Amino acid sequence: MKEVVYLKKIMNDATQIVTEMVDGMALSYPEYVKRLDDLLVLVRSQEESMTNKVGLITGGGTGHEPASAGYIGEGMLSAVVCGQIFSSPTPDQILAAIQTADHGKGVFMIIMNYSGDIMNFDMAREMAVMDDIDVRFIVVDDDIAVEDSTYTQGRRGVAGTVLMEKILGAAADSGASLSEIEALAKQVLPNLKTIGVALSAATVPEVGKPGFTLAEDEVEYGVGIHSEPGYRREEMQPSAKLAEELLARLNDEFNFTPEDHYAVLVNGMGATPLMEQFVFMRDVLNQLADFGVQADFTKVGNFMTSLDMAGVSLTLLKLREDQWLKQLNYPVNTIAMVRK
Amino acid sequence: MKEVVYLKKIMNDATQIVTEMVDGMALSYPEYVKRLDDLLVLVRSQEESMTNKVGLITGGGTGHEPASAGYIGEGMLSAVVCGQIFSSPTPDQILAAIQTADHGKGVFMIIMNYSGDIMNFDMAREMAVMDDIDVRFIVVDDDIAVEDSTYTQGRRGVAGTVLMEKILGAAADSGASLSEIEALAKQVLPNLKTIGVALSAATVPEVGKPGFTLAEDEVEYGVGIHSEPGYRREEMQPSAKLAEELLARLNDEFNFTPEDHYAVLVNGMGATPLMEQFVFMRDVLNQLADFGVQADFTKVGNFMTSLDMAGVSLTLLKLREDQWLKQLNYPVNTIAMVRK
Amino acid sequence: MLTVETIAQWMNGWTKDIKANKGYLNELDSVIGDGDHGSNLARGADAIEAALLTAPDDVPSTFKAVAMAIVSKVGGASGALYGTAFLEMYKESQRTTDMVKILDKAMKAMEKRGDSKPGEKTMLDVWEPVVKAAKRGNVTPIVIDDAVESTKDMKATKGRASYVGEKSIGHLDPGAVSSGYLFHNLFEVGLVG
Amino acid sequence: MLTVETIAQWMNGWTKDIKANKGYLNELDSVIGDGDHGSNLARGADAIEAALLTAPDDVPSTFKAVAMAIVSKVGGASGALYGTAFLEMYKESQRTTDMVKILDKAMKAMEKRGDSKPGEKTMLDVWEPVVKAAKRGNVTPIVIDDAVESTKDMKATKGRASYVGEKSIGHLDPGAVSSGYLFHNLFEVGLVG
Ligand SMILES: Nc1ncnc2c1ncn2[C@@H]1O[C@H](COP(=O)(O)OP(=O)(O)O)[C@@H](O)[C@H]1O
Ligand SMILES: Nc1ncnc2c1ncn2[C@@H]1O[C@H](COP(=O)(O)OP(=O)(O)O)[C@@H](O)[C@H]1O
Ligand SMILES: [Mg+2]
Ligand SMILES: [Mg+2]
Ligand SMILES: [Mg+2]
Ligand SMILES: [Mg+2]
Repeated sequence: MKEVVYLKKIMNDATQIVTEMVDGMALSYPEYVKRLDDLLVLVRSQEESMTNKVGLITGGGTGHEPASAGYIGEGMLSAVVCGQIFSSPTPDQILAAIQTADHGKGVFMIIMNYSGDIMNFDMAREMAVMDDIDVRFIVVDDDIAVEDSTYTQGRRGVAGTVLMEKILGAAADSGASLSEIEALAKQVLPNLKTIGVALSAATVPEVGKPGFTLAEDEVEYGVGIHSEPGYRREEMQPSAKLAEELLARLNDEFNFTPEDHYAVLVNGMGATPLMEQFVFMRDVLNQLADFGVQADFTKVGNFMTSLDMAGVSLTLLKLREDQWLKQLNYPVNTIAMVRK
Repeated sequence: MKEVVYLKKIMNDATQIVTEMVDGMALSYPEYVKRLDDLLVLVRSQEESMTNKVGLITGGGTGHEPASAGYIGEGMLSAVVCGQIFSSPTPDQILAAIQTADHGKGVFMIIMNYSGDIMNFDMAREMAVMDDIDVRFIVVDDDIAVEDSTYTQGRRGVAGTVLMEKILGAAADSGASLSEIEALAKQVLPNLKTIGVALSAATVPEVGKPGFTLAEDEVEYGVGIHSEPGYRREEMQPSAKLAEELLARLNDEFNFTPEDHYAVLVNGMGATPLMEQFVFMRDVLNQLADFGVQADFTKVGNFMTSLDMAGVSLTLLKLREDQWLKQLNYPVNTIAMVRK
Repeated sequence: MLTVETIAQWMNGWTKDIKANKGYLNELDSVIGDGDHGSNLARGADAIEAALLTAPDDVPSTFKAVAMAIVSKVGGASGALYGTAFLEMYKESQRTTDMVKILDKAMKAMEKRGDSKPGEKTMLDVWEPVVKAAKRGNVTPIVIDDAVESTKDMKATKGRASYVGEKSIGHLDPGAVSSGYLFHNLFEVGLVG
Repeated sequence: MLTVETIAQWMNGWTKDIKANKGYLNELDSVIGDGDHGSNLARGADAIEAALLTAPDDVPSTFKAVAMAIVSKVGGASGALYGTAFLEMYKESQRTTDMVKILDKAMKAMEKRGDSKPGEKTMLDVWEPVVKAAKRGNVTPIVIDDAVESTKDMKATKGRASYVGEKSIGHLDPGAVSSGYLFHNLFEVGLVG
C-alpha cells in the first residue's frame, strides 16, 4: 500500500490549518487573545482595557502572520477575523467580531483593499447597523505597485496596514471617538505607501505549489502579498540596488524633500532571514539620508508575511503630524508588537 | 560581457554581510543598540540601566537572528559579539564586549557549546582577567539530539539559550551578584532541553548551496542550527506526529510527571511560517496536557534561527523554582523581546 | 411556478454542476485570479444542500436558507456577491412571486455590492443579458452560453483579475461560468424562459 | 637559527600554502565540519603577511605579531588553537631560543585550550608526533605526512567533526592538513630537523 505523502509543511490537514492555527494562538498566548466559540475570530483577552473605547477590528485572509491577530491587545486591535488562507472571511464572522469589539462607542474596521474583503466587511457592516452598532471603516491601499485608476480594483492593502493599525490603536486607546478615528485614518492614508520585491512565491498548503516561479537569478518588483503579479522581473541585484529601485518608486509618489520626516518599515515576506532584512534596511537608511530625509521611526522584521514567500517590502509613512510619531511610539502590548 | 549573477539573497557582498547587518541593526534600533567602533560588537544603548549591575554577554557565529543581538536591552543582555556566519568570533572582539559590559560587578558570559566558541571565549576571559575583570560563564548545551559522552564534543547550545538569557537577564537586572548568577545558571542548565526537526537546510551566503539536501517528502530529526546532522531521516509526518516524536525524546530526558511545570518554546528556524509554528504548538500543548503537564510560559516564533532553514525546535524548561517563571515574565525591553 | 420545491430543484442542479466542475472553476480562477473559485463555491454547495434537507416552509425562507448557507461558508468575492443576490431574493420574494422582478433586484444589489457594472469581466456580464432576456421572455441556453463566452474578450477591471490587466483578455471569467450554471439550471426548472 | 628572518620565512611559506590550498581545506572541512577551515586560515594568512611587512624587532615580538594577526582574524576553533600556539611561542621565546622546547610548550597550551589529546582526530595528531620527532632530531617530510595521514582512520571526538561521529572515519582532518603545511615549512626553513 502506498503511504500518504504529506506536503512539506508543518500541518495536519490543509483544510484545518486555519482553525488549528487560531487554536494554537489562543493556547500559546491566553494573556493576549481568546477565540470566540466555533468561530475563526480572535478577541483581546484584557477586556477591561477596551471599556469605553472604540473597538478596532480588522481581518482578511490568513497566511500573513503575525498579521493581524498578532496585533490584538492594549493599544492596538480589539479583534481579528481570520479567513481561509489568502481568502476573505465571511460576513457572519465579521459581524461577530464587530459585536464583541463594540463597547458602546462603535467599531472601526481596517479593511485591506481586496474586492472580497471589501464586500464581506460591507455586508457585515450592514448587518451591524441593524443591531444599532455604529460602524465606520477605512480601506487601506498602500501598495503603489498597482496602477490606481478607475480601470483597476485600485491599489492593494499590504504591510503599511500595520502602521495604520498602530496609529489608530493608540488613538482608540487614548479615548478618541469613532469620528475622530475615522478622520485620523483618512488623514494618514494618503501618506502611507509600500512597495515590495519578491525572490520567490508563496505556496498555499491546499494548492501545494508556488504561486509563480522565478528563475534562480530573478526577482520580481511589486509582487503582492498573495503572489499577485508585479511590475517588472529582472536579474537579481545587490541589496543597495534593490533599495534604489524601491526608493525611486516611492520617491515618484512622495517627492522626497530634505527635512521631510518619515516612518520606515522593512517587512520580511516570510522566508527571508532577518540578516538580509537588516542589510537591506541599512541601504535604505543610507540612501534616505542621501535624500536628506529624516527617519524618525524604524522597524525591521516579519510584520505582514505571505506564508513562505522570500522577499521584502518597504513602507514609508510621511509624518505630516507630530502626533502620528507619538502614536507610533505609544505603549502597546500585543503578541507581535510590544512597546513600553 | 557576462553580467555578474548574484546569489539570491538580499545582500551586497557575502564577505561584508555581517558588518552590514550589524550596521543595519544599529541604524534601525538606536534606542536599543549601538556598535562599538570598528568591531562587530553591539552594546546596550541605555547605559544607565547597566549601572552597578553584572554585565551579561553572549555571542557566537551570526545567522541566528534575532539571536543574540536582538536580546540586548534592559532586563536581558548587555552586549553581543557577532562572529562571521556560523563561525565563532575572535577573542579580541569578545574582550571588547567584556570590557564594555563591565560596570564594576563583573561580567557573565553565556556560551553555546561549540568548540570554537568555548576556546575563543576562554581566551578572552584570560585576557580580561589580566585587566582585573571578574568573568564567569556557563556553557549552554540544551540540544538533546547529540549523544552526551566523553566521546563527543557534547551537546550543542541551541534555542534554549534564549530562555537562559531571559532568566539570567532578569536576575542581573534585579541586582544579583556574579556568583549568584553563576549559581542560577548552573541550576537552570540541567532543566533546559531542546530538540529540533528540519524540513530543509540553510544556505550560507559565502557557500551558496544548502548544507544538506532532503528529498521533497523527507524531514530530519535532531539537526543542529548550523545544519549539523540529526539522528534520523524519515518521510514527512503530520504536525501532531512531529510533536509526538520530539516530545518522546524530551520525555526520555525529563520523565514527564503530572503536575510538572514547564516553560515551552516553539522556535522557527527561519523559513517556516508562523502559521505552521502555531499549528505545531497547538499539537505540543495538547499532548503535554495529555501527560498532565502544566505549561506556565509559552512562546512561539523565530527566536534562534538558522538563516533560511525550514523547521522548528521545541524547548522545554522544567520550572523547578517559582522564581524562574517570575524571571521569564520579568520586564524586558529589547528589539526582539519586550515585556511590560 | 416559484415554490419551495422548484427552488430546491434549481439549487440542487446548481450545486451538482458546481461540485462536478470544482476543478475547472479553480483552474479558470488560477489563470486570472487566485485559483479558489471552485473550492469556495463547493463549500457553499455542500452548505446549500444541507440547508435544504430540512425543507423551509415558504419561498422567502427558502431563499434565506440558501443565502445564509452561502454567506457563512463561501467567503471571498463570490461569497459576498451570491450571498447578496440570495438575500435580496429573500427580501423581494416577500413582495412578489415574479422571478424576473426578483432576479432584477438581486442583480442591482450585486452591482451595488461589487461597485461594478457589466463590461468589467465579472459574473454581472452573465446576469445582465440573461435578466434582460428574461424580461422579454426569451432566455435560451444559447443566450446564457453567449453571455458566458462574452467575458473571454473583456479586460478585467474589478476583482483580483484586474491585477493582471491586459493579460486577463482571452480567458473566461470564473464567476461568469458559475453564474452560467446558475441560469442553465434556472431555465431547466422552468423559472425563466 | 631562530631569528626574525627565519620566522618570517617560515610564516610566508605557510601562508602561501594556505592560500594556494584554501579551497582544498574548505572541502576537507565540509566533509566532516562546516566547510570554512580554508577561508578562516586564508583571512589569517593575509593578516600575518600584513603584520610581518612592518618587521618586528626581535623574535618574541615576531611571534606576538603572528599571534595577534591570527587571534583577531581567524575565528572559529582553529583561530583559537593557532592563536594560543603562537601566543605561547611569544611567551616561551622570551626564555629560550630552543625551537623544540618552544613547540612543546605551544602544543601543551593547545591541548589545554582544546581540552583535547592526540587521538581525537585534530591538528594535535600532527603536532604530537612531529614534536616528538623534533625532540629526537629526526623530523622528515615523511614523518609529517604520515602524521597527517594518520588522522584519516580516526574517529573525531572533539570539535564539529565529532557530530558526524563514525562518518568522520576515512577522511583527513582539515586542521591536521593545515598543521602539516606549518611543519613542512618549518622543516624547510631548517628550524626543526
Ligand atoms: N467587484 C466585483 N463585482 C462583481 N463581480 C466580482 C467582483 N469582484 C469579483 N467578482 C467576481 O467574483 C469572481 C471571483 O470569485 P472568487 O474566486 O470566489 O473570490 P476571490 O476573488 O475573493 O478569490 C470573479 O470571477 C468575478 O466574477
Ligand atoms: N577541541 C579541539 N582540540 C583540538 N583541535 C580542535 C578542536 N576543535 C577543533 N579542532 C581543530 O580545528 C579544526 C577546524 O578548524 P576550523 O574549521 O577553522 O574551525 P571551526 O570548527 O570553528 O569551523 C579541526 O579540523 C581540528 O583540527
Ligand atoms: Mg480567494
Ligand atoms: Mg566554522
Ligand atoms: Mg478566487
Ligand atoms: Mg570549520
